[in-house]
Amino acid sequence: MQVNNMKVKVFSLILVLLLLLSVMPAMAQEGDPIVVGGTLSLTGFLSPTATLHHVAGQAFVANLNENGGLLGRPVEWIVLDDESSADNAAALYERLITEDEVDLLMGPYGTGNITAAMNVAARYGMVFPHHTASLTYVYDYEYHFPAWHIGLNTHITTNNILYDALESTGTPPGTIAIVTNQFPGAMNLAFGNDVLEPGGAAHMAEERGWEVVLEVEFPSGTTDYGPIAAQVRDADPDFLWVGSLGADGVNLIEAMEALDYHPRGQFYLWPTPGPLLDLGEVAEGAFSVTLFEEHEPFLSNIGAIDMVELYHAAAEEAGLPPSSQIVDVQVAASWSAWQTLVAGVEGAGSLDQDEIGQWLLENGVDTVIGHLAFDPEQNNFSEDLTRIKQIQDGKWVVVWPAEFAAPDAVPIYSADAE
Amino acid sequence: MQLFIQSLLSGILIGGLYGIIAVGMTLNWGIMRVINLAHFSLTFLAAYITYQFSTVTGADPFLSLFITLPLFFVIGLVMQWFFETFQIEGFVSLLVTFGLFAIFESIMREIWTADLRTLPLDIVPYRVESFWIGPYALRKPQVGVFVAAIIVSAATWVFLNRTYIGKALRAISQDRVVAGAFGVNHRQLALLLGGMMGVYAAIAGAFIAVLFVLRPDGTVDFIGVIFAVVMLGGLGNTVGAFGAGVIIGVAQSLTSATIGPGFSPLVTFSLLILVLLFKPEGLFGRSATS
Amino acid sequence: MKWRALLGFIIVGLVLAYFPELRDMLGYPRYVLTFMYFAFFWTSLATSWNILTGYSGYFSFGHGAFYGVGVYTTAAIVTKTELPFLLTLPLAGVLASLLGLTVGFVVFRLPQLRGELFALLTLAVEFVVAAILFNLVDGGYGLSIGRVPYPDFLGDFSEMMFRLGLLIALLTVFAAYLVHHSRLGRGLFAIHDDEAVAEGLGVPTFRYKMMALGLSTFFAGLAGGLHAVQLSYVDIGGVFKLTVPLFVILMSLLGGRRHWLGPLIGAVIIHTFNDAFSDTRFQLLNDVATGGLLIAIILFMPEGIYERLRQRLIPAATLALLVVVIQALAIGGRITVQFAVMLLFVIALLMIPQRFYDTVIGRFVPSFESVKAKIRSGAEE
Amino acid sequence: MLTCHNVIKDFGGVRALAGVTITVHEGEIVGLVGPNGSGKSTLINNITGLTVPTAGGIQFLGQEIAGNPPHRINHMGIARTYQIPRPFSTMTVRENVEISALFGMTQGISQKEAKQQAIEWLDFTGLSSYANLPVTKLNLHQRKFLELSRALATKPSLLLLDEVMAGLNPSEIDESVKMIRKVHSSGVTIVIVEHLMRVVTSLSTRMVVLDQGRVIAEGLPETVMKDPLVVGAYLGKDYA
Repeated sequence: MQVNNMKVKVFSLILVLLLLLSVMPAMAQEGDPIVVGGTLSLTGFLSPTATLHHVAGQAFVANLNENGGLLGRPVEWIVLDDESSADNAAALYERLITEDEVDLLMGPYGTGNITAAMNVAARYGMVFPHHTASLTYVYDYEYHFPAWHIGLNTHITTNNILYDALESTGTPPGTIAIVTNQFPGAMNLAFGNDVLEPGGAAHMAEERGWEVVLEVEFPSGTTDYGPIAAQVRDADPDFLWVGSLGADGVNLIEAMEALDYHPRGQFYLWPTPGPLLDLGEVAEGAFSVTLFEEHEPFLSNIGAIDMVELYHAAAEEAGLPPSSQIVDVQVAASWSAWQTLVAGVEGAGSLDQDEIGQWLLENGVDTVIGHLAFDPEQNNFSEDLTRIKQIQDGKWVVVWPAEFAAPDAVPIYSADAE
Repeated sequence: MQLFIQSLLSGILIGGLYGIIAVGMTLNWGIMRVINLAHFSLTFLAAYITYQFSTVTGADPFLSLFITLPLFFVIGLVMQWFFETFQIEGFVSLLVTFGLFAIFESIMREIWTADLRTLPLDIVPYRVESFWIGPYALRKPQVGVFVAAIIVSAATWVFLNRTYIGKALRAISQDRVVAGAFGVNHRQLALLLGGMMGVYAAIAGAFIAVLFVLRPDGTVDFIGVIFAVVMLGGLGNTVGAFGAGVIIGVAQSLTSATIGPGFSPLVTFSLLILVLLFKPEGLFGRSATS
Repeated sequence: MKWRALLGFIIVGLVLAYFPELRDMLGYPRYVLTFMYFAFFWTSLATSWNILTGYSGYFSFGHGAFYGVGVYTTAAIVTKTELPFLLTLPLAGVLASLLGLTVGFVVFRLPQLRGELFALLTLAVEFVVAAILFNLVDGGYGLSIGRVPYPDFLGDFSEMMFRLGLLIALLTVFAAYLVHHSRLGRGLFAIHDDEAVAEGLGVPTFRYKMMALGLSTFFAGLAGGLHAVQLSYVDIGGVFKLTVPLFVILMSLLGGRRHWLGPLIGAVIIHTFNDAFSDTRFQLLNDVATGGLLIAIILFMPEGIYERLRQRLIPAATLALLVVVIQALAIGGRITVQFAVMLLFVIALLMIPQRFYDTVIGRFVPSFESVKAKIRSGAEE
Repeated sequence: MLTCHNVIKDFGGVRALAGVTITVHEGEIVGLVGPNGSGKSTLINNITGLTVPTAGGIQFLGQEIAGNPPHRINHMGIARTYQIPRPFSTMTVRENVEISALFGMTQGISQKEAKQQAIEWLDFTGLSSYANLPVTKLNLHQRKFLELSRALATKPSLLLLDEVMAGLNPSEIDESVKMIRKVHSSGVTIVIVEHLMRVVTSLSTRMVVLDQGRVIAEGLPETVMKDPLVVGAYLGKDYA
């Protein structure tokens, strides 16, 4: 028994030693650079798109440093991998703030991660720019700055923009089918939420007198889209609204094509751009949302030409597939979040979080996706900057609202088409 | 009614895909007692290589089988050699192959990035084409994988039940020591079986490259379903794996078309639980006892 | 014996609970509290898993189901009612436990469901629970908990999480300790070795398995309930991911399944690795190291670190201390990275075959067995 | 003290026990013999609750025990050993015995007492010098004695011994015989299944012969061994 006790004692001694060692203050790394900290989902189910944000952010920071950095100091971006999981994201932001003592934060990718990380930023009063959050109604923190600027009531406004585009053709749909991934942001856009006024694709369509003939929700990880495609074909709506993300759109289009069914009009919420374009002819005419495309008037926005050039080079170097080397909404949102951060720091002239936050709230910021105003009354969102794009002749072009449309581009849709 | 029959057909065909992935798993598990999670990784690695081959050369993805079949025979053989050398089987194999699984995934991510990869339609136009029976569509690549699954599972069954080597393999699965006493060289046969697993992974991989948008962690969409198929079919029973694949494919498809796609995992795994509780040897029995 | 242990646990608990107060004095960053909360969380999960699996040998792959039920219980109640979240924690534990007992009631009556089949069944249970919660509670929107109110005496948010995490971890480990040293534990070990023989010798196996499962799932639910608050945003994909059961298994295997301390050791080590290598520059290393470590442990150290340490305490500790000193003197950088690198060394040292210690180290440094023998002979004289 | 009444056990389509009726009285040593496959082990499994009879009843001390879980039957006072020893492989010799002391009929005793009793039982069977070794260090003979110690530590009133001597050399057999007599003289009723006729006939106070799941003879050893049915069962019909 004595032996046993000694064993336990020696053992606990070692454990305590190790623990003490682990909490010794990390050697402070005094240095010149301004450190920006953030996580991205570089592994796990969010990683396909997060990879684009990683490449875009690196390109932005490299460019920033080449042009004199921030407040005359170079900028260093620490990116940690949150493995597509909200609990990791929250913990790592805690680490970035309190251990690495980063000067500034950049948001992660993905609604869940952003929501979790924002709560941490709020606890420490850190300015929190972020690029892809879609649950607008839960973000009540005063210093969060959404670059995915879709308005508080995105479930109403975004659908209205789309439906206006359809009506502008003079042949709007009479019936509509809603198919959506059961992903929080997509569900919000499809069916609204129970916090704000009613909205969502289905509700807004009904308000216009269109009949909703089919509602299907499918979980992430669905491998067989055949039955969903068959239901769409049977319902044969005038317009198909798909709350898709990632590869969902491709899978559904292919499944419908195999049934020899071609929707008269179709909308895909957040497709990864590449694979949909790879479908060629089959995806022609598909609508989607965007905040930026590589043509006027977007190219006139501040920094847009630089972004396009820099991103092309960076994406090619990173070995992304060719279709992911063009700038679309993901990259532009990332870029504008970085622009927001930089503008805030330069406007405030310091790294004080309150000064940066207040400056941004007062002034807003001009970015590659246009002017972002931050209205505390609307959870720091303001106008919905969503534009509608369409695949025309194998390329994404913005078609609506008219003042943002590519030269000569108009929405092409007819409920009577064959 | 038309929706019902169309979904039924689509479920049957997708069952072929489940079957062809499950054949490799079930043999490894039933005969070598190795629960090989890395089989999923091999399948996806083969899919990525198929993708790479096709996009670089512009050739039909199935031509890549000339490369992947021998390559994966060797990879499977090496893997089995590793299992044999360290006597990895049963529960331990599940953990060891999970380690391999993680390593394979990070290698794939390193080479092909986490971004989505898909074969352009102009290389594989038949991906969205169908055979038609009246108003019902049978998607060509799904028909392909269905036929391949029948051939693979049937050929393997014949191999196991009608050839000397196959019978020796079955003897090993029942009692290694006794089989050894009758002069069955366990090690050589195990390596051969490992090579076969690799070949199955290569075949399944080619179809996955054609049918799906690839991402390095795409394997996770299949693990649960394939386990269900393997158990339902009976360990080591290749024909059973095919049959179970079809049953689960149909169950999912019909659930998806009637109640909603969100419920199809519920149906699949409830089915698995019921089988485990009431018929743990699988619906079609184990190969060892057949 | 048990009272002394209880006292020990209380003292450890009180000392650690005071730890956040010392932040200014010790000058450690606040993140240490979060880091340790996660260590506590994983300790609770791994230890609770081990109460069933390590002791009785019933290999559960579905621990995520019970953890997930805990997470969703707290998340759903906090978002949908005014109930303070502290009250939801016991409920989270109880609901998880009820689910566990229901599964056990059916499964433990079927003698064929052992080994891989039991593992697979529990995995299927996890998928089914996820699908049910997804369709009935979550609906695809996820649950956003935000900032929950809690009593002031627990400190600020990270201090509160630290203290509650500590409490749950201590409760779980203490339960594991008690089980280990009680009739229940003895019975479970017997079931682990040979269930039929154990039953024949009077061990009420069904009841004991149910008790182990009930306890195991209760603590998993409890830990999950608290973790919901840390997550602050809860969705099915994030909660029911396969990494939860796999990490829990990996931790227990690494630390050692036969001793109540094993999972704790494993949880601390794995969490440290994960934290140290979360920097994207180490990403490939992280994946390959985790995978490789898993394989290496199973091949070369199947009984886990605790058992190895017990056998080779003195040589391993000597070498480890040497590494610590070199590390402290020579290398700067993040402390968890240092710690992780050091742990890798120690684990590598422990994996060296016994023969090596016997022939090389044994000549210069006495083995633990020989010290033990010396003490014993001294005591007898 | 134990009565099996017309016990039938089917496995699938195979009838392993075709209506066995046996009574064991207190203080006896009953030798249960029969050729391979005659149903001896099946009968033991049914008595100890490992399997449940298809039909028929088993009474122990006046209570029906068929269908009870094995641990409850053990608590009533029946213990057994296995033909191939099945020690708890991760425990030491002493811990093996402790388990049964802790959970057997004496349940409710503290772990300390259990440890004490385990040491006593190991003394009884002469294994005390191996108490702290892992069971893997024991040879077959010692493992059989460990089985015995473990069974005894549950304090049974009826002990079922399943081929305790198979595989042992002559001197070990002699030791075992002595040990069984010692156990018997401590007041335990014994049913012994054994192939070695020399041993059974010398040990048993009464013998029961099974063949193809039926009792074909019963009585004093010397009379039973001359029964033509028994000779036939063992040597083939031609010799009967």
